[in-house]
Amino acid sequence: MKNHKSNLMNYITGYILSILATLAAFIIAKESLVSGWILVYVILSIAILQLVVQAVFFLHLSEEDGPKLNLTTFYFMIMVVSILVVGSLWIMKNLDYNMMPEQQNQHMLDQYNEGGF
Amino acid sequence: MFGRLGFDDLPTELITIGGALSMVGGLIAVTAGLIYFKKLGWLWRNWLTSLDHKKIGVMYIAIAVIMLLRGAGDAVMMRAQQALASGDSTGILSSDTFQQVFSAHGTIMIFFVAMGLMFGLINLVLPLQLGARDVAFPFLNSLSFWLFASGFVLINASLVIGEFSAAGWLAYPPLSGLEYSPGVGVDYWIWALQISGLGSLLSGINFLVTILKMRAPGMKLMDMPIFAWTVLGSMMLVIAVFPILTVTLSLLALDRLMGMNFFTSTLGGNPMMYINLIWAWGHPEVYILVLPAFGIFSEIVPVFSKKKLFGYTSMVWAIMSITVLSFIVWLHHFFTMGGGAKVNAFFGIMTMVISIPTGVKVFNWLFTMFRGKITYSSPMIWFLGFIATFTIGGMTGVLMAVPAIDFQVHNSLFLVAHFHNMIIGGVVFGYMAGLTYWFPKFTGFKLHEGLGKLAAWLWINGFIVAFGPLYILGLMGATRRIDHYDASLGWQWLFIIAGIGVLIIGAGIATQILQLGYSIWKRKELRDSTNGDPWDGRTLEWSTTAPPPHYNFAVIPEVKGQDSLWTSKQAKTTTKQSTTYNDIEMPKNTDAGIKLSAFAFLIGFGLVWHIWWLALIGLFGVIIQTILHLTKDDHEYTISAKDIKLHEQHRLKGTSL
Amino acid sequence: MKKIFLYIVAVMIPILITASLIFAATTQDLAILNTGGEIARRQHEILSFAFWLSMVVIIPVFGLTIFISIRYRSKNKKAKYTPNWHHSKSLETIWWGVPIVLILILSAVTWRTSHTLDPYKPLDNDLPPLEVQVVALQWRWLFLYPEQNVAQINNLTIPKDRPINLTITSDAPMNSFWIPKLAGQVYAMNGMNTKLHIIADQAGSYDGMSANISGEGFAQMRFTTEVITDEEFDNWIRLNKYRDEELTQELYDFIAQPSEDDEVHFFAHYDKNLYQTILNKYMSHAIPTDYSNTPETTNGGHH
Amino acid sequence: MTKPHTTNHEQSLDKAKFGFWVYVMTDCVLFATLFATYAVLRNNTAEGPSAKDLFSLNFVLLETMLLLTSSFTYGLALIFAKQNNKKMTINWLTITAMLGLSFLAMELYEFNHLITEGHAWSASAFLSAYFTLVGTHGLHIIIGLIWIFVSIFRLKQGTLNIKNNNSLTMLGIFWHFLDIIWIFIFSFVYLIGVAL
Repeated sequence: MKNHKSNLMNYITGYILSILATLAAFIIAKESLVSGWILVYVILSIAILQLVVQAVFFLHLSEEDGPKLNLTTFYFMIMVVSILVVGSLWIMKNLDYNMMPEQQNQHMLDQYNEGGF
Repeated sequence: MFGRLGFDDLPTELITIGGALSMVGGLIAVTAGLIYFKKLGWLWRNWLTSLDHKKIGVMYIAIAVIMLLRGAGDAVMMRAQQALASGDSTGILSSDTFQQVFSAHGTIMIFFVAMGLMFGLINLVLPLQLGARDVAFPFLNSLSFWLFASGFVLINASLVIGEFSAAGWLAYPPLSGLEYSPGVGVDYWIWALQISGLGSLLSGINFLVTILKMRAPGMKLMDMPIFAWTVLGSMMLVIAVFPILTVTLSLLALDRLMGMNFFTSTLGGNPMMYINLIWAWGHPEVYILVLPAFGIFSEIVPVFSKKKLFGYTSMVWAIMSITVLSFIVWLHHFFTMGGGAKVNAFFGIMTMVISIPTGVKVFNWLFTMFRGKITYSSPMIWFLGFIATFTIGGMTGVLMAVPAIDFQVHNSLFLVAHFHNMIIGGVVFGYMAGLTYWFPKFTGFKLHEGLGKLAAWLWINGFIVAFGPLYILGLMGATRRIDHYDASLGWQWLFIIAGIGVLIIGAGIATQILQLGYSIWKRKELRDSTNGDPWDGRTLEWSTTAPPPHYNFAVIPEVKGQDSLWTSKQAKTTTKQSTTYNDIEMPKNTDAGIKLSAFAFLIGFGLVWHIWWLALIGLFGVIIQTILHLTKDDHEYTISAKDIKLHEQHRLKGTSL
Repeated sequence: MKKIFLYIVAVMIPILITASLIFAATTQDLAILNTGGEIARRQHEILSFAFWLSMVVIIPVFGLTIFISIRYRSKNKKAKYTPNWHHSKSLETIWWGVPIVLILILSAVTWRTSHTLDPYKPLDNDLPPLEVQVVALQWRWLFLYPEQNVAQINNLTIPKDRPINLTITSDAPMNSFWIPKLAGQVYAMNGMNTKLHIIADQAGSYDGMSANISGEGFAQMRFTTEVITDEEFDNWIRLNKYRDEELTQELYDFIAQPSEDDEVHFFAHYDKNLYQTILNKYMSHAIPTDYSNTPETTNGGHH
Repeated sequence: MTKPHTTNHEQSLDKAKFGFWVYVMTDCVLFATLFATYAVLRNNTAEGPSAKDLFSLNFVLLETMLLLTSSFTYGLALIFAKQNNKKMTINWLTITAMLGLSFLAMELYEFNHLITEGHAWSASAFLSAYFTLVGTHGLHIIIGLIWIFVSIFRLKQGTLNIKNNNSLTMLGIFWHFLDIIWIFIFSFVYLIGVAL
């Protein structure tokens, strides 16, 4: 019985934290509290935070016994996803930057410098 | 009613008519034979609906061999065309047919031959090596196979109805887009790969779980045979990159079917993204194929050198670092697209880094042979051929990893020679060695040695004759995929030599077919007298009889350390006859996989030809069949301990029940 | 005895084939090694360097393979046999270590040459570069000389010793622009500009081609690069300017249609905006549009 | 004879759960590929409207809340399932399904709205990427909903063993996973799309 109760508490905590994170991100974006790349980083950080919250409180990823295979596959997948997304964006930024016809180069250059890629 | 399908979609060129007729004729002949010998029911009950991993493995290999013949036929046509079509001569094929032929050759060889042989071998061997009764999800395994088979049917249907893609094996847009390829060819390509790719993805999940959850008690990860380690690496790659392929193909299909603009050159589409994504899948795919081949050699070399594998730990590290590194090299397939110096250099260097663990493996194999007692059975001949060709391929690979060099040899025949060095020298030689090595395990008799050695020798020499000239042609500035060239270039004699090389490889394949037939005919003489351990093996698969019973092991073996069979043979504690048997639960045969894949085929065929109602029937069929299968609980049956005991007594004596 | 003879023959045949192929290669005009310009020559130097560097590993591998496979055959009773020897720290350090060192060296070379031989990098040269715009068509090459306002199909005529700045695009599926004797290839894509900088230091004519499949006529998509002296180049322009063939937009639209005709055409004039028009055809790609100023769309869609 | 049988059964449940988790991980890669494609193409609007012009944040916030709540209510259903309380399990499952359906309805409304305004998927690369990314998530939601309905039906019918069964646990992983994917769609496509 105790287990069920703590389970319920888990879900409630997770739910509340997720709502807070969602609203925080929403308000930051809606009210334009920050802008540019900072906005991107802030919103994505909140999203990742919420991912962790749900992984812990909803998916109970931290509560595995034995060899932590679920967690290991999860980390492996995070690695793959990061390589794929960061790699693709880096490559495509480079290609775009190198191939834009002249009059657009300046615009791309600005974005390029801002983005830090 | 029938979308864009009509009577004018039947083949018109002499060669394509021949292909279509042989396809249809073969199908009719096989069916008629089965009906005549009243084997249809037997085939259905004992093979097609079977969930036994060993039978599924055999069926994978059967399809792969059929496709190898078709792929090799394509290769002969290509070489014939290029040997003839110089100057005024236009050769034997039209440009369009030639382009379909090389697109089909690449697609078939990678997706249906190499993948088929790989999944076939893994299916046959992996559960036995791990001391398991089956794979983790036997039904899923059957489904994977049937999806693969359904892709196989679809790609062969393109030979009879319509056409195949003429855009190369990876179908770069915008050439593969609607604007430049309005026909059904690219659609066939997309859906054949999509369906069989889904099967590969499911297999990846299945084998990964099998390795991580189904090892015999006592077998730690670091006790696993190296083959199992390479399969682990390979399947990690499968689950990580096949979803990328699924998405990439889907996006191309959406462009073609729904007028989206992902990879079109107008309305903001970006074809470069396709090339980026397809290689993010495509490069790891090469390692998916070659890792199990490394594993096979890591099994063969110790056995035929009668010596423990040198540097097990280093091997494992090498495998895992290759697995991870292969994710961060994909850009080297498009240095020439014009990315910046930094991004090119980064991916180039990462590519070179992979050669370090690969080189380590080569040295470990050589030092396994060092101070051993080497017998040169045909698997070892394949191994020596592998070392020679793969090392050269590795070297040319490192050369091409330098962007400044790649600009000069990319898209040339030098590149073609390089990747055939890797795929034939690495993958094919490995799988052929594996097939020869494990053949007696599943049939109870060995393949004929003399013919086997001859076949290996023909393949190796044929390979050098076929691809040596391509390196030279590449350095001379000959590009790949040309159906015609000027006589003044002086290329023709090299193409002719390359053509002769392909014929020698063809002779090798013929010898292998002869070897198989002859061995079946002489199976009594070639019988494995040891009842399951003909090579004096070291790993668990050799501890059960040949062929193994469908439950593999009557009693699941307890494992202590690496090479457990060898250790127990050395300790002379081979007490196979454990007397306490327990009930065994085995999965029931089911045709659900066939039905699901048949519906998947309808979806594919419907979408290729724009027969929407057919695709819808397929879709509903898939949904309903899935629900029906998943909500049924009754998937297993029990073999009683008594039956097993009876069976075992006969089996161990080598008599049949 | 007969068996040993058979083995020797079996091993000798592939070695002989390889040797004769290598010999055959030396008799041929290997475009990539036998270069006509600085860029291709430097690329060839790197190729040679990397080749010999990799020989440091390749030769021992082949030597070891031959030695071990003969020495430790089971028939040889004199050879040592240690069935359980499976580990040696020092040996494994060597074959992790040596390749790491080699790859470190090669990495340094790769990093440096990726920058020095970046096809986008203008060449260090005091002479003013000649600008040429290249358009891949189905299936021919169009070369535009904006400074001279002349155009050519399937022939690239350039002055010797002067840097050439190529700007490349496509009005066809993706192609790859390649003149093996002068420089490595770069892709030609619609709506995009790729760049290549070349220089030729020997007069002559060099083969050029598309290296990437672009449809049925792709194999015929070849052109000749004529390298002539500066004076010859000026004369060539001056003489041909008298011809009155003009590449109008209509004519361009005609030649942009698929054709496997590989003849050379010269145009004494062309519409100045032609290259830009070709680019614009595909250029909705990534145009930054600022919508925030238009009042009716500021607040988004749903109300 | 019964003892090895139970361990076998537990083992196979464990295998299935892990296998399903691995499948969900592959689905992550699938969405990552779609996200990467969207990120690359999001500015390629072909002179048409961009995210800023099309999306209403309030509308999407409501969608997000619906899905988040359904993820929570699914958790409650799972707790009751573990307590062997069939009725409450069915109730919470039904609520989850209703929330999921409302989410789906809002999404379809939005798609329909965009299309009737002339911003269909064929209009630009950005819209192709948007419809495909969000649509693929919607497709997954549909699969999840079918699964929930089948589960409710089987619970009522009594063919689904409510305690210690895999189907509901795996469905839970799937449903929570879809919520996590949506968080990233909400953040990246909508919030960043509109605010940047």
